[in-house]
Amino acid sequence: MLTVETIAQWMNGWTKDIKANKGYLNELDSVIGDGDHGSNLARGADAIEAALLTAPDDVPSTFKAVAMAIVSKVGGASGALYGTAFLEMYKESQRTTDMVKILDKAMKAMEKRGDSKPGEKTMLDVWEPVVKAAKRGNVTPIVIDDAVESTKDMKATKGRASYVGEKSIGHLDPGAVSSGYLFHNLFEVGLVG
Amino acid sequence: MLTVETIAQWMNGWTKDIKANKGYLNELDSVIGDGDHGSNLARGADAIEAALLTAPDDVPSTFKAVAMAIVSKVGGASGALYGTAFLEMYKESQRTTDMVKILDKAMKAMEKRGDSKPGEKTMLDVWEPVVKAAKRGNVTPIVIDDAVESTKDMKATKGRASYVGEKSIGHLDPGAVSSGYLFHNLFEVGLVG
Amino acid sequence: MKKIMNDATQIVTEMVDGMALSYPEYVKRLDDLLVLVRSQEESMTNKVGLITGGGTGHEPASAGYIGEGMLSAVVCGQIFSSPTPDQILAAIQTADHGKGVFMIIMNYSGDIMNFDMAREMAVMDDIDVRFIVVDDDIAVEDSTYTQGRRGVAGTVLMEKILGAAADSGASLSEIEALAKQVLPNLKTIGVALSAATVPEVGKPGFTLAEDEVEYGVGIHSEPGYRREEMQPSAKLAEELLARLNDEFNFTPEDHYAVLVNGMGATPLMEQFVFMRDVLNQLADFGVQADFTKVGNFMTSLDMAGVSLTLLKLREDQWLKQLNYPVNTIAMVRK
Amino acid sequence: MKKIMNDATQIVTEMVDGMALSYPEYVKRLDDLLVLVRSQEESMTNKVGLITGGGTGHEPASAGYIGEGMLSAVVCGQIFSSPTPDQILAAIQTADHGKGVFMIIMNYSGDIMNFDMAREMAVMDDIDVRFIVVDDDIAVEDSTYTQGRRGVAGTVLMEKILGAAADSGASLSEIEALAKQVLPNLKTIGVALSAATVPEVGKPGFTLAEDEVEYGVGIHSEPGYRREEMQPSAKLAEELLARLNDEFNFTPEDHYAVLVNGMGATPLMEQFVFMRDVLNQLADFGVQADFTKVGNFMTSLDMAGVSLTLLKLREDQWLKQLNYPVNTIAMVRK
Ligand SMILES: Nc1ncnc2c1ncn2[C@@H]1O[C@H](COP(=O)(O)OP(=O)(O)O)[C@@H](O)[C@H]1O
Ligand SMILES: Nc1ncnc2c1ncn2[C@@H]1O[C@H](COP(=O)(O)OP(=O)(O)O)[C@@H](O)[C@H]1O
Ligand SMILES: [Mg+2]
Ligand SMILES: [Mg+2]
Ligand SMILES: [Mg+2]
Ligand SMILES: [Mg+2]
Repeated sequence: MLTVETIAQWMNGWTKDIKANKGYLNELDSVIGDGDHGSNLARGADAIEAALLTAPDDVPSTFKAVAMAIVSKVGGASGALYGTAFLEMYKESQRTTDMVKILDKAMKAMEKRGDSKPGEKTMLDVWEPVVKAAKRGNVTPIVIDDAVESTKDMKATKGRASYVGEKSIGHLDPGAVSSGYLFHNLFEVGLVG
Repeated sequence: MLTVETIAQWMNGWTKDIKANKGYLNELDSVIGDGDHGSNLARGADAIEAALLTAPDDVPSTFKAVAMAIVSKVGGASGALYGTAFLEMYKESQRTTDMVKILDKAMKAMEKRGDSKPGEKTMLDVWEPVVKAAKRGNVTPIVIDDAVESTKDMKATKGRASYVGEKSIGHLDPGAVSSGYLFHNLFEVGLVG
Repeated sequence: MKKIMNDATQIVTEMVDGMALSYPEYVKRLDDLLVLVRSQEESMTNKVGLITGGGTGHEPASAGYIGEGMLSAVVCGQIFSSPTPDQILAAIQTADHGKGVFMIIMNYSGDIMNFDMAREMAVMDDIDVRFIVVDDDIAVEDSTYTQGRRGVAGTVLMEKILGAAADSGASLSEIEALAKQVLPNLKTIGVALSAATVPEVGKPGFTLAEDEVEYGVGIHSEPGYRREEMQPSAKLAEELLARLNDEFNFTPEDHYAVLVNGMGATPLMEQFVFMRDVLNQLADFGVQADFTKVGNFMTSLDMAGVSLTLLKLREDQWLKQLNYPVNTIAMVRK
Repeated sequence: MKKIMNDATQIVTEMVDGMALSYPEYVKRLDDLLVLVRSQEESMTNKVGLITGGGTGHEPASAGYIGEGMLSAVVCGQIFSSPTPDQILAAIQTADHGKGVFMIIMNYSGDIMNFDMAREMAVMDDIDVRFIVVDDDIAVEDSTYTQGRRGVAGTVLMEKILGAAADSGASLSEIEALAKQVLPNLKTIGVALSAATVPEVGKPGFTLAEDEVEYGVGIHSEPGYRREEMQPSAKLAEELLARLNDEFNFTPEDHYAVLVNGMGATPLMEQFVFMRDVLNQLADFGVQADFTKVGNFMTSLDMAGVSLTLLKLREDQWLKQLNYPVNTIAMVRK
């Protein structure tokens, strides 16, 4: 159930994964981008943890606290995208407690922010199949991993990775990997399935 | 005898030695100075050779042509010092054809220009013993070589080499070496002995 | 990696403080933010605010161009990393003097998204915000299959022109129109002799052999279009001008502004030698260089190399704006 | 060695041409000489001429400081090599507008001798020539057993002050007296992270390990006084300020001009971090920094490192002269 606690659990799992894999995310980004995706998110992870220490009152303000932590600390493309996603979750959670609906709205906001759609080798290539699966109620770790893996063979046409063009083929998208962590943790706390 | 031809012979020998040892002079200078003594003099050598192609009328104007070539092409400490020496030879050769007297005057002008005296690990440590020997009529290649060698154990207190202080001990002074070439060639054309 | 710093994670904050401490007559830091704003507030009264920002590591860009006749405020991100929207919003708020704010954004997806978020927030504050996305780097193919061309050193000329217009009292719409007019005439191409080392990363973004150069490299060590043996300066100039000619199609009597930009570690001596070759070759094309500048304007940390920017002067006004009085840390003109 | 150039033996000539081509409003080349002179001739009428020169490789010094309120002409030697007397004489002749010429010489034996020869020649032309020998580098022991201290980045502040005085109509004797007053209050000390590579030599003047710095290095890769492990910026500042304090004996309420000078390959970002540490530490001494500048003023080709110059402002007039309007390629102030 969507509560202040489950969100906090979800987030703490995600930030732990980000911090444990900071170097790996940087490495992935240095192959097709500018090598800072892990550092960017690690700054955000610290900020999210700090923000959740003083537990917010309700679900929307929990999303808002996370969004603000990301918006003010991450920077880069991923800061804007994840920030936009959580700001949208904040807004939508005032209307519904249906996590799938909330995720769907968040994804749409990200697409608009990034002026992009699935297939461009970005984090959206994880969001789209996972949200689709969530609608059908069949999210599994394998669905998530497959989505992450699917970015490997794509050619980047958005973000910094688009500068390397063809050369981006054969490498995972760093944002897809960090979104993979996000959904694995969401699955583990039972908010999607 | 001091003639346009003997001076030209002397100079051509000197410039040949300089150009053949450009790298060596640079190396010597890079140990205790700034590594350009060979390059500086090589520029002058080319200019001297060019100036002497159109043979000057008389001895003074030969010295003047050499002086001007040095003054306008060498630069650095050695340009000023050798330039001063040949300018003085130009002046003095209007009064006398005695090469020893001419050298003595040139040396004094250099001491004044450099505000230095023998013993400071400079080219003057070659000029002084050689001019002294010339006065007595006993210049030999050995006298010249000994003078050059004598700079090895000296500590530099003038010129760039003075910045390295104690560390200059154990290395030949590049200006002393190039003055050694000057006197070897002067001896060979028979202008001193 | 050997760098003069205390802590790689604090280098941007300490640099911002260093700028404010060294040049209080030009810039001051906004609270605890990584935002530098113009000290001479009176000079902004009744004028459109002009802001820019992005990752740092390009000094003197962009904070070095804050001052009368140029920028109102600059948002400093982490090194090579877009700043966050809350900081951009603060810059917008401080730059607004009732006439709205114009944002000069360099074309990187992170910057675009973060400036866009900030703009949305500012609109809620009833601040009129417009922007231009500078994409002068012709090294990257401009197609729908990429993020488009990058913003590089030409941005400085854009800032100069718009700064002059803002200072002369142009409205927000006029500035927007001017920016759109100038943009397609502004092109840059660079060549790298070595890559930059980001302090937190600790090693260069790529490695070139002792006798190699790479054409078309970006200002964040993005890969270029060709790597080859090092060439004499005149040949480098020829290659870069050939690429620019593909874009402009030089015609005798064309008028251009020419900017040679050092990437950070390349001495001015080499930049001047390169500019000599560029100007001689432009003269061979019969092209007029009416405005020429050489120096480190938009660097990439300790990268070695240069970029060459041409701005085709379609309007006489643009030359006047380039020469318009300016008073900033890195650019002063009476 | 990888450098943007065509021919190592022509690099100085090509640079001089590059400067004259890029900035005709500031400088023009004198005939076939390696002498750059002020373009705005009217601005020199009835004023004492101010010239300097020396080896090149220190750009923007010194030709970047030619212009109203600063230098009249600059003689460019080969890289790190004193110019020749005939060229210096030409600079003197062109800088003389009937009020005599003042030469700012940096303390290197080659420079002193060549400027001295030129002065002797000028005297034969009935030009009144005086000079100061700047020796601000405190790294070298000042004793009768050495050539004395070297002239380094402090020279730029000397040029700024004397330039202001000359522009204000000071006589040759007044300028000479001013230079002599300023000199003992001007001190510099540097630290190198890597040495410069002279193009014709092709390899660095010395080599430092990846974790080493050398204190007190000159601007021609002359050795310094100590080599040690790389330190954080604040520690480097502490070391250099300690040396300067030995000379000045800082007292609360002392007033200083502070110049942080990049050696060529050190990014502005690092220079600003360093200046922040310097200013914070000077504040701890209770010392006032009334004039502060950060940037590449007197470089050493592609050397990495910084120098720190302090000028004790004994006279209010000096601060006014530092802030006096100036219009040159590398320094402009309204
Ligand atoms: N326009 C975009 N739309 C969607 N995702 C994007 C876009 N641009 C970048 N991304 C995502 O952001 C990730 C890079 O984030 P990060 O490295 O933190 O930012 P930056 O690219 O600014 O350095 C990419 O791997 C990709 O997943
Ligand atoms: N003050 C001086 N008096 C006499 N000789 C000097 C003096 N200074 C330098 N020299 C001589 O000049 C030589 C260096 O010449 P060079 O390398 O061409 O000039 P620079 O030192 O300007 O680079 C020294 O080896 C020394 O013999
Ligand atoms: Mg990145
Ligand atoms: Mg030398
Ligand atoms: Mg980034
Ligand atoms: Mg020399």
